[in-house]
Amino acid sequence: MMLQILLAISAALFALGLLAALTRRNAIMVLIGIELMLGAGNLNFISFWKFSAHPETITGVMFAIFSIAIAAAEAAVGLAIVIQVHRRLHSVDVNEANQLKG
Amino acid sequence: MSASSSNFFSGTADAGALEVSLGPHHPSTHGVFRMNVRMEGETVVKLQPVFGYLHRNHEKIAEKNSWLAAMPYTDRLDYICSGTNNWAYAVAVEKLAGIEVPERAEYLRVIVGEMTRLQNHTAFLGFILGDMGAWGSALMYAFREREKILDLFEELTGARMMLNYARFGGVRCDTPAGWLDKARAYLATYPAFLDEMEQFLTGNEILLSRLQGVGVLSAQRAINGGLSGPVLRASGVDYDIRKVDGYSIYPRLKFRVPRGEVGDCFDRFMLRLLEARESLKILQQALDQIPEGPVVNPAVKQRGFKPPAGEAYGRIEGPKGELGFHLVSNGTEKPYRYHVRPPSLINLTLLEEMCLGTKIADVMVILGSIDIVLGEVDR
Amino acid sequence: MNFPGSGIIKGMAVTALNIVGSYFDRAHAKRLITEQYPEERPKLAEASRSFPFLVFDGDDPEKGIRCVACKICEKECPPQCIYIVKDTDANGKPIMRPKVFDIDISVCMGCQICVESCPFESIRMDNIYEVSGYDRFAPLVLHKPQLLKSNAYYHGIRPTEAAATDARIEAARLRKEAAAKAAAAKVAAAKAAAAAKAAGEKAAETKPTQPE
Amino acid sequence: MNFFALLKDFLLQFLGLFKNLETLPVECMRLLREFLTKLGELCGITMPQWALDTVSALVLIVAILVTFLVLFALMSVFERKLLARAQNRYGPNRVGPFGLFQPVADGIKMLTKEDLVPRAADKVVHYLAPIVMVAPALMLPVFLPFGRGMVAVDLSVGILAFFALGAGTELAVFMAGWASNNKYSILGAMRAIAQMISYELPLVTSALVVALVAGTLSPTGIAEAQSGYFCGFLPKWFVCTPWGFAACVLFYIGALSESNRCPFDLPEGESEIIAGHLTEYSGFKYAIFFMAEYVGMFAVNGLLVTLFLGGYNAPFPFLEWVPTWCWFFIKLWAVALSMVWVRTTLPRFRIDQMMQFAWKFLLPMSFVTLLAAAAWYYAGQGPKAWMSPAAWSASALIVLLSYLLLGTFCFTRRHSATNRRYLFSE
Amino acid sequence: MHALFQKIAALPWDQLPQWLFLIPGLLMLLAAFAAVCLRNLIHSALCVVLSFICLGVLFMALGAEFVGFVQLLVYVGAVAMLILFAILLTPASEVQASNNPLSNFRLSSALHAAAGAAVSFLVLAGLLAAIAFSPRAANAELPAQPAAAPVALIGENLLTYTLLPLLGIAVLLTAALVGAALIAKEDSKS
Repeated sequence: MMLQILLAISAALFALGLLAALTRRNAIMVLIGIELMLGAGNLNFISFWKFSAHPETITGVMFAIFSIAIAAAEAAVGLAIVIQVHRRLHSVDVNEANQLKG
Repeated sequence: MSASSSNFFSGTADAGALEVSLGPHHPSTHGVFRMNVRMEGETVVKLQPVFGYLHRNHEKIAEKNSWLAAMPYTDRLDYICSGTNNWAYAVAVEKLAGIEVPERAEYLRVIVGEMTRLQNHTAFLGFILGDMGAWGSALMYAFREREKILDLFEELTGARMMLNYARFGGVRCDTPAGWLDKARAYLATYPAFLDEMEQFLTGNEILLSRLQGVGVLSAQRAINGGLSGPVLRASGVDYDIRKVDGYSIYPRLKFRVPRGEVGDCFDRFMLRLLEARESLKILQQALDQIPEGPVVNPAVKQRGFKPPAGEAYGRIEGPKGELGFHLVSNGTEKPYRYHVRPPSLINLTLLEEMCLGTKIADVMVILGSIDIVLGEVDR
Repeated sequence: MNFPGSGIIKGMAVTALNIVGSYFDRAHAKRLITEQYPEERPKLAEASRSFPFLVFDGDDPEKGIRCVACKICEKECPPQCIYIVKDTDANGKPIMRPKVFDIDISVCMGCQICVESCPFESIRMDNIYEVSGYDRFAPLVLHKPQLLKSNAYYHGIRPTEAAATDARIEAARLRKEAAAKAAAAKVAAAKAAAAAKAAGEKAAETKPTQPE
Repeated sequence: MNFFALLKDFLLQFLGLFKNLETLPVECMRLLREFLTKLGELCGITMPQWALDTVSALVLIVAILVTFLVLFALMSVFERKLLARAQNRYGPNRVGPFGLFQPVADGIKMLTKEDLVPRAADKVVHYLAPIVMVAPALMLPVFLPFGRGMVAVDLSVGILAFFALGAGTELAVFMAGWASNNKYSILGAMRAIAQMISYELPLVTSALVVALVAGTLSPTGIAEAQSGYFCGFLPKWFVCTPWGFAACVLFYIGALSESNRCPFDLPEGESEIIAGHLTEYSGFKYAIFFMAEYVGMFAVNGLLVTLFLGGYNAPFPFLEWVPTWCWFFIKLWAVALSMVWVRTTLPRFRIDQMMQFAWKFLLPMSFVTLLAAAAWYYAGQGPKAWMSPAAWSASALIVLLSYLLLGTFCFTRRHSATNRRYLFSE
Repeated sequence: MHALFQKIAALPWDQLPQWLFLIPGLLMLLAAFAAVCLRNLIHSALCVVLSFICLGVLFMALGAEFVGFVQLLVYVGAVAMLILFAILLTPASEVQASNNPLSNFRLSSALHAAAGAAVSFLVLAGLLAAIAFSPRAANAELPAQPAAAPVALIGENLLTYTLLPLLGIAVLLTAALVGAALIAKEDSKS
């Protein structure tokens, strides 16, 4: 029963992240949406580890730690790209950046 | 200086530029002085000094009053060194009227003048550290020593800063009993303070990195800008009016004139320290050789003083630079034209050139290193 | 030894010396020079000046006032902050005493030119420094009664200068007396001479009438 | 057994506690918990177990809050008095005996001052900034061991938790700078964040060095690792080892810049930009920023004492009779007052020099201390390293060599007062 | 009124700690929802930071306090600052006429938003259905001895079992660091 509530919460968080990524026009909000989705994934890892039969093999926890590190690196690179896009096109509107040239 | 800042800000504000108006009500400008600074990020791109907030119409007042009445107003020109202001005005009037000054008066003038230079350089050491954010501990040490000189002035002339001491052809009053010994005793302790200040500051890495290489001024540029005083000598130009004109009894006294090589804020800072040591040497010699005799030329009538018609320009080496008075007399009781050459204002004209390309924190240090006093800049 | 960071340590040593010094230097000699103002009053130097005051001899201010209202100080004062009105006696003839003598101490800058230009040694510099008031104009104009202070007070604040002034006044008085005596003697001598001459002529007159 | 009998009984027990000073605080807490539970029973409400735990936790939290607010109040007076003594003046001595009631006066002044909010400011963020600043600062001291067995939250990841919560201050500074909506604030906020981020790395790395040698991340474990004495009377504090001294200096510099104190008080560089991100704050919000800065400073000092100065251990064997929690507060005050001493002497860094100092000198230096600590630990085979000369010489060599190398590269290569010549003319 | 008190007192107060983790969970969802809907960029960024904090607290509530603190340190300390700096450095003020025909109709952006919402709602429904009907999730209960992840275990595991990923992460982080710096560096041309 408790595990189902936890999974429901992380599913909701994932859906909100997806909503942000899909509907918002500003590139930064898309990145925020991705961060939320990654957070939801971590929540799932930890909850399954919490209710696993023998929790001393802490694979779930290790997975969460590594995914946090990767998410940080991804956020850094993503935002650097956003700044460069802004410098080129003077706007961060996702629809604008539709040409691959230059 | 037209304070029209409208054209300054109307420039197109491109992305990074940030216009900031530092002052007139600002913690570290020495008095009411404003700078419109345009910055890209932290570096200064354009700087327009705006002053005139302390203009009291000093020269017109002097032309309305009698010759003697202008003397107390010269105290308020550069209110930190009123001793040298009075002296410069007296020298100019004596050159205009051809008055002789007795020996003891010359010695007293040199003693008060060099003491004024000493306390001005001491105050400067304190101010520049306050600008860099040293929380005033060095400022308090400097003011502790300066207080003792001001106490000596109070015993001699009656006021700590507004001395009103020089008169045409001499000085107003003789030294009270025991004053010379007290002065000798105090000046004997002064080198210990300068050593403490030197040990306290010149080795300090943070201070070195904040002062060295900042606000560099080449000797040629300083001469063209008409600079004078420690700022000029810091850029390597050997020009000290005490040696050039040899006025008063300076040719008799043995002292040296330091000058720097690079001409940045650190050189100006060290110049003041070295000049303070030279002033100490002068004071020791003057205090030993002072003769007895009258303190003012009895032939001169102070009240209703009417110099012959004519024109004269008298100048001395003030702590901030060449302080000169240009006086025109038409034989009446009131000066026809009375003009002051303010060293602070003329040293200030090169401020923007020194500040371009530096950081906002450096602008404060460069302004501090020129050592301006707004009373003299605005008159 | 100037390894990196040694300058900072030397600077810290100076401040440490000051911190420790301030606790063990009770005699205020070198370091802790703050005066706790309301409790410790500042010891003013004898020559220190703030605002002028009028001197009067003896103990009655009105009779002993030295000022003769000659208005030289009013003319000489650079910021023109002295205002004098001459006194008139019963039937309107002006007499040599000020009826009104105001000094606006918010304008006065204590430059002591009035003391130098006063030929009658009647105005001197005081060293009071607590003259603030609760209004901008009225309390800052000192009228004659507030300005008048006795010569004894003057001796109190400036012993040497007061003694020198009294000596000068004494010498001037003696010189005047001597001059007066000399003048009186001269007048007496002139009268005597005149009398002698008159006596001589009378004698001559009487003598010529006898020989006819 | 009415209320007053209960009170009298507990007061007698309280007086009895003073016989053994060492365990005084712990016994007081226990006594207070018993008193509260008995009071609860008196009023007839039976509390489940978790409620009892929360009550005891609340008692601890209130105790820590009170101590740190008293420390903040005293520090604001002692800082001004020590600053004054260094500047040859007295410092506040008018309010109360020796000026000790000055914080009360300051507090009242701060509370009665009008709390301005600029019209164009972002009201919500402007209101939230002080809260986001002071909340983590007040949570930090929870992880510090005040005495043997006296730690509020004994986490095995205490050090990591400390830095995790410490990260909130940068966010608060940004919110304050952004919400005030004026030029000076944005400049100040940018400077503050750049400074905090670039100085957080040396801070965390030097804490890592101690974790490496002590083998644990929990503050009590580290404090225990520093108890005991080597060669007779010298305390086994980490600051006495070469790498420990270097790491302690780096941590000290990091602590100075983390709480925006003297050589690094660029954000409120009054001589340049008025009060940085605090320009638009006044009244109670400014008092909260002020409190957050001081409590944060005490917390970081507490960590420095725990990591390097042996937490609650006595410096010499013959001084062991002094209770352990006294040692912690004595050292805490020593480090705090030394920060004031630094404040009286050093001028402020310029922004680019500060960044250059952090990235080119502090960071490589902290990696070198990591290396030196490892050399010390493995050359001396673990805890026996305190006595083995090989360990000492290895780590000392590494630290000194790199210090001189980096020092010359960073500081004196370009600026040295000696290569300046001044000519004199007759 | 008295009955109300009785009913409250009868609630299973002693198992409350088990369900305490709901509070940060709900707060996180609320904050995430606010972040998505707010127009002002800075406000939504701050709401995201609030949801990261609540996620960290949730991890601690679930026993993995090391992950909770790492989450706090990494997201609140670093990623939040990155997002706020990015928002600051890209002033969205220059919204000039975009040359993309689709985006300048009021109607089209609303349509666009509705489509996105529909997709995410579908995904949510699918996930919830999977959770509700999976038998193992229904009757999963806490293991015998409580699951704890002490730092010593994590540290030892990092250097033995998951050594290769640790080195991989090291390389990846340095590459990301250098890459981000290079991309964001102001090239001389502009």
